[in-house]
Amino acid sequence: MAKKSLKEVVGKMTHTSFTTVICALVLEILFFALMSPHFLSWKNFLNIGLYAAIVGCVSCSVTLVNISGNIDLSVGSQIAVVGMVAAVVSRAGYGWEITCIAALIAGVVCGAVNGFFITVLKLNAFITTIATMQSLSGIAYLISQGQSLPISNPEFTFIGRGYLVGLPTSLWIMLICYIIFHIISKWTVFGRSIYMIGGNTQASFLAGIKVNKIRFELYLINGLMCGVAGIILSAQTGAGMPNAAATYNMTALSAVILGGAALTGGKGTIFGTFLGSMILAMLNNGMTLLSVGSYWQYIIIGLVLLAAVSIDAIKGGSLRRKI
Amino acid sequence: MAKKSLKEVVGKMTHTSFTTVICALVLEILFFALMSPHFLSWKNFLNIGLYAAIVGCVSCSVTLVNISGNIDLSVGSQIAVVGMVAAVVSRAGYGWEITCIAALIAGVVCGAVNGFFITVLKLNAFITTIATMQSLSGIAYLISQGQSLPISNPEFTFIGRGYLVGLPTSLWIMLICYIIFHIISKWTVFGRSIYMIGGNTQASFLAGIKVNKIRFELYLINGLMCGVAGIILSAQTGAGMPNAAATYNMTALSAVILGGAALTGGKGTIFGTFLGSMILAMLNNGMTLLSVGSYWQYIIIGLVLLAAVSIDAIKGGSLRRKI
Amino acid sequence: MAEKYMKNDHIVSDEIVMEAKGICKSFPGVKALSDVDITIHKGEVVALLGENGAGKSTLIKVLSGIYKQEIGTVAMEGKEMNFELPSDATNAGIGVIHQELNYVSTISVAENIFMGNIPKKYGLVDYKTMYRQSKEILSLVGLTIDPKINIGDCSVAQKQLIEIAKVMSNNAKVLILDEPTSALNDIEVGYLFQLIHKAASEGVSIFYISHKLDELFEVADRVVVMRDGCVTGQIDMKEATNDLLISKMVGRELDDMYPKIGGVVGEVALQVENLTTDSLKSVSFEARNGEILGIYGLMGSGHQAIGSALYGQDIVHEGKIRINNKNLIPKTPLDAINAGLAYVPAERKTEGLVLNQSVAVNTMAGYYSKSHKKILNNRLEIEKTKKWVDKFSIKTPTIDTAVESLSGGNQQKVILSRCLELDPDVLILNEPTRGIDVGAKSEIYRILDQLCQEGKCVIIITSEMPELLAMSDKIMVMSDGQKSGFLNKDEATQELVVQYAIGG
Amino acid sequence: AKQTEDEPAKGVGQTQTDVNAETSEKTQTDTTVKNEDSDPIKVGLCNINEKGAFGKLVKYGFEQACNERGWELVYADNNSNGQQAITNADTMVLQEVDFVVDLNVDSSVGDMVKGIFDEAGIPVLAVDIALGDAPFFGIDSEQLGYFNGETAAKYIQENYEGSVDYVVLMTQIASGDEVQKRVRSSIDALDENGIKYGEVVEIESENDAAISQQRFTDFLTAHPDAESVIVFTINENSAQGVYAGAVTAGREWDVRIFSANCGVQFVEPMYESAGKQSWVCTISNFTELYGEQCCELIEQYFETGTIPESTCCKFEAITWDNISEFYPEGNCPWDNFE
Ligand SMILES: Nc1ncnc2c1ncn2[C@@H]1O[C@H](COP(=O)(O)OP(=O)(O)OP(=O)(O)O)[C@@H](O)[C@H]1O
Ligand SMILES: Nc1ncnc2c1ncn2[C@@H]1O[C@H](COP(=O)(O)OP(=O)(O)OP(=O)(O)O)[C@@H](O)[C@H]1O
Ligand SMILES: [Mg+2]
Ligand SMILES: [Mg+2]
Repeated sequence: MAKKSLKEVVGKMTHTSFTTVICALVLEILFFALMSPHFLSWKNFLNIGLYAAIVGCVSCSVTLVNISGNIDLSVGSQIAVVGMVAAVVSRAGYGWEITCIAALIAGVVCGAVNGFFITVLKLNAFITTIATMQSLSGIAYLISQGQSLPISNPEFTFIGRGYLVGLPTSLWIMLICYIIFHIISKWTVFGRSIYMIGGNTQASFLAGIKVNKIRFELYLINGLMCGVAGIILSAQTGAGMPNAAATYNMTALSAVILGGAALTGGKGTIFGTFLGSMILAMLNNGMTLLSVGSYWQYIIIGLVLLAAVSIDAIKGGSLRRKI
Repeated sequence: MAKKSLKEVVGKMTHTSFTTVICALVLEILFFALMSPHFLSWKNFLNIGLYAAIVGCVSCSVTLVNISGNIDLSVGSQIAVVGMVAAVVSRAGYGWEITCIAALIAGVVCGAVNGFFITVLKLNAFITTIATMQSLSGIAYLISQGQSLPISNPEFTFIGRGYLVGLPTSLWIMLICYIIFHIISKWTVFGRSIYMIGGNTQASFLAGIKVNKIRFELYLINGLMCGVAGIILSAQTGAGMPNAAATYNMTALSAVILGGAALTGGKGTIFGTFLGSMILAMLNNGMTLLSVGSYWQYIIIGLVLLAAVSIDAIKGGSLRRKI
Repeated sequence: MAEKYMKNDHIVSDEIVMEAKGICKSFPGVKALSDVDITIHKGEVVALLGENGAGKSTLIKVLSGIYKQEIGTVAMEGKEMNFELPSDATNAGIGVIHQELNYVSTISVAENIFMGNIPKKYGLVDYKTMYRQSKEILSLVGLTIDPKINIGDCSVAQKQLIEIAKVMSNNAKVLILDEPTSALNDIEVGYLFQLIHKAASEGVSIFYISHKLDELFEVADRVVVMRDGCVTGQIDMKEATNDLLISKMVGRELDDMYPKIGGVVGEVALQVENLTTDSLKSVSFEARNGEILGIYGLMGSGHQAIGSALYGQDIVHEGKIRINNKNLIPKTPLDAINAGLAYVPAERKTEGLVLNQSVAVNTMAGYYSKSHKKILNNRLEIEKTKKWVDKFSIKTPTIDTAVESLSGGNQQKVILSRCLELDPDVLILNEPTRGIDVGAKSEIYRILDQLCQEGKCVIIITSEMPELLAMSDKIMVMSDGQKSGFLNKDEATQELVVQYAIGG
Repeated sequence: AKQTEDEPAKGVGQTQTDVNAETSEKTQTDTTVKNEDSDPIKVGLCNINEKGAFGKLVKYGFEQACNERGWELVYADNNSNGQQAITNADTMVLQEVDFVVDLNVDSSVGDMVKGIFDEAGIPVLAVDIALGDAPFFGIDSEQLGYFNGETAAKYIQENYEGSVDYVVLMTQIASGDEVQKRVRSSIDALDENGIKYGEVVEIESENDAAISQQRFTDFLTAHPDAESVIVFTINENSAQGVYAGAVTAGREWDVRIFSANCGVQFVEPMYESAGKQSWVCTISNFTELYGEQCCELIEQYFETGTIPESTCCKFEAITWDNISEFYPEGNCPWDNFE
């Protein structure tokens, strides 16, 4: 692409409303850097990246699902199922490759279930994924009979805890996912079609876009990314835990919203989501460094989310809008 | 109203698609009656009613919120806050009246917060209530530093488990709520306006309906009903528990969906929601009688929800629809 | 009138390009098409004419693979077609502009043009080519906008033109245009007709649907008239007259399209002084009882903003509004209603009606708001709704029928009923007959005239010149957010109005 | 996400007892003792939840014990939800059980649950969390914490010459103050054994390994100098997280973990590493034996009409030295689950 002047770039940013989230990020960094001497260290940066990876990976595909005008509230449960499958397979003595493949397949199967109901039976995505959220969570418990299952294969746990070329493996995975999804969303016909479907499903259908196929594929991809996230989670903690992933739903969705995607579809960027997930990860990390109690963390995360969307809304003239 | 022939009534029912949910209810009752000798007893019927009361009360107002085309994902957290407030006030030695009033005020305040962001700043309801869900839940924990607070005032706990004229007080409260909300939705201009706003906000606004006011009031009412539910919950359990209410979000929403309301607004009935909440309450009760473990319950509730909406969708020709 | 368009002088060959036989299609409760036969020749422009709900849109949706006919065949160049998806029809060389605009407001103009057909290079989107080609395509319809901007920032007319450009550029063998001009002004319509003539002379066959009869004389070679899902007649355009078309279409003679008796001019009902909003600059005018004031303007001239500003939709920065000698700046539609205003919005489906609610509910919506009643009154509701259904002969099975299943004209009458139930002093109608068939149109004009006779103040905001000239007692012309001209009925001519409208 | 998980807690105001000691005998108000010749005895079990190893082991233990005795087990899952606990109590009454064992969700709802059973005249045994004035069986958090502290003190004396940099307590506030004694009273033991330590830091685990891991890693980042950190965790989940966090930070050996509860999460890696891991000890209360121990109490009730007011379950510090004695490889209770 041609070179762009700073003004153009900033203009584009303002337009796509990254400003709010970038300001928030900068303020956040300044605040925590002032409050904690450990915040601005390389080591801590790696920590943030390490733990951002799980939500980071899944928020990539959640962004696309949201851009397409759909939603997936079952990612937490999918991650739990994947983690349990990984644990069971690994404990059965299979190597890390088979474990990963099995986990990814489990993720894709979960995604296919959602996709089936949403694109074949044309159920409302919200309702479908509320239902699968419950069912899949039950299945995760069922797989292990409620137990947490330790995974001891060091090659597998390396995915979560190991380092490659100076960076944690899981951070690499997250970065690669963001890059891939950025390319998908900006530079592929598939990606552009997602925006079109989200913006106007009927028009896209009439223009010959295979709406159902793309939606189904999006749920498969989302399942796959839950697979990746589930692998990282169980590799990091060294166990498959049926109840560990419950919060990821909301965190991934919050990252996407902070990143400026419209839940009504047609709008959103992977880069925005990346910024959103960084805000949340740093918030988590900074508050722990400052020993902020966990209730306060809930309150603050909610407030940050509200503040970010409120600022965007007020900038967009919401106060003057009559309805 | 004029008398209606059976055919008309049934026709109307079929139209508003109560058939699926009524069939489901009948099948469910038959199944559990066959499987457990205890199911079809008066005492068990009362147990079901007791259990259903909390979700029942809050699902009334959630139905209206959904009909208006909005959503509230924070009811669980609101109920938790209300329960904690009730506990704190009761433990400070105030009588049941003051406790109830304080609890209801707490609920209305929670509702007002949601209403403010949604109708004044015009934020997306989904995003707002995701955020307040987290913040309010944090606040519920903060009130007691995370602890549960027992309530010993017998007049207060009477609301939960006492009997009035042969029925449990909380069952009475639920029935009255259903009747009031049925009347609101069918017989008042306010109720009519809710359907219109949900059907087409812009057109309703242009027809002179005070869209924002009604939406705001709906969140207040929803907060109030969270207050009622929170009172019943803490009176039934004899405690304010910051973490007890997490599941009510999904259960209330599931009841509304089973009852045939469209999350996109404009469609739904209080009677449908009543049936939906009965299905869920009986499911819970029946499965407990059959000693079904909680994760099977998750799986089954998810499947019932999927089955119900799938049947409705297939009847509506979803399989033939192209997008 | 004819001089504003290019002459219809292309040659039609005998070669049949598309042929549909015995098409039947029903929706629950409606037989939308029964046994329809239609053919089109190479280079021919066939107009489809019919009342609202006659089945025109349904027919073209069958032809373009959106609906599947229950019985009947569609053949192209002698080969039977079996379209499963709209894209099958596109691939077979059928290009469609639908009645409802089909664009994605959140993406660029270029991507909208290339939707479903994005150019690729090395497997990735080739933005450069896309933007370059978009510019060329846009220039076809005289648009010079930047293809990178979001289409959501374009006006309705621009969107319509973009859609036309997009379909025209696809080298289709058969073009179908379903009411493409309902949002266009005369100049833009001129562009469109040039394009149609050019395409036809290059051998493209065109189905053209419009409720504006005068247009048909400009473009069509042949008119196929439909009524109640059947083809009721085919007329060669050379032999057609206005009256013939109308009588074929509505099944009876329509003696007077624009019944205009007029009322006794009375008091000033509405006085506007220096009204300034985001899109209006210090506009002043007055409207009297017993009179119809017509407001005209080109796209973006602010003529529609007058309606929304008076009705409390827009924020008024400055100015005075007097309704029946009471000063008031309405902040919401309800304020306006309480002050004695009623408003028929331009977009029937998105602004006017709650489609899934019944005729009665829609009719009574304003009444309850204005009367501050809290409890519904079933008996009153039935009584009042029945009154309007009878008065305007609204065609609906029952008053409990959802308005979505009514035809456009009847829907418009429901909105009118809702407004008149308010017993307003001033009635403002924004595009009162957009997309409505001539029969229904004439009925609405009759209603407006009757209101005028009853001494009401009526304002119509319109972009339809014949309607403006025939119905208005006074005409205000807008340009660039300002009043650019004010004419009495007797001095108004089309030329003069256009001259004011383009700012002259 | 924050639930009172598989966390046994002893209610406020319980008198402390020694291991397996039976202090004052308590006579139940209702002395109708089941006639064993007629229908089989029906024992109701309201389990805390089945979302963790704890609940599964409890259920498993009761199934075994009741089977052996030919008793009918009526089972319900409280699902960590106060309202469900109440409903389940009602359901137990409906099913006319002869005796109920209730693993309460939260001591604050105990009075209400107990009231329901009292009204129906059904005797109750509370397990791990107090249930009004019902007789109690289970773990004594304070004692457990103290015991864990003593074990750690010994370890510190042997390995760190009696002095460590930090003590971290992984809490789970949602379970109430009483349960927190399971980590907090370990400090008392350290003090009484003359252990020197720097700062004591409490970190909330939210009963989630991933959260514990993240927060503990952040702790290590904030304390780069710490070379000897003793961690007491409230359960296995948080220990799992702390352990993973230490490994991830590359500082496994700056940390030693002493946890509560013993299940597959502790035992397997222990065998895997042949004892060479920084998660050195867990206090097991042998959940799988709860069923047997409770059924013995129930038998005692049916014979005598009384039951001790408080009975402590047995517990043991499991380390590499004794693991094969209590949890032989391949023959642990969970190995018998299908
Ligand atoms: N999707 C649908 N579901 C049910 N009925 C429909 C549907 N689409 C059209 N109809 C009905 O089929 C009939 C034909 O409608 P169609 O839209 O083809 O009319 P039209 O001639 O295009 O009218 P207009 O001039 O108003 O555009 C009408 O009675 C209409 O109500
Ligand atoms: N809310 C607004 N803020 C800023 N500019 C506006 C706003 N609304 C309209 N405009 C601008 O004001 C001008 C007049 O707009 P308006 O929609 O009133 O035109 P119109 O006469 O109705 O034209 P059309 O034929 O497109 O319907 C346009 O240039 C438009 O872009
Ligand atoms: Mg049409
Ligand atoms: Mg306009």
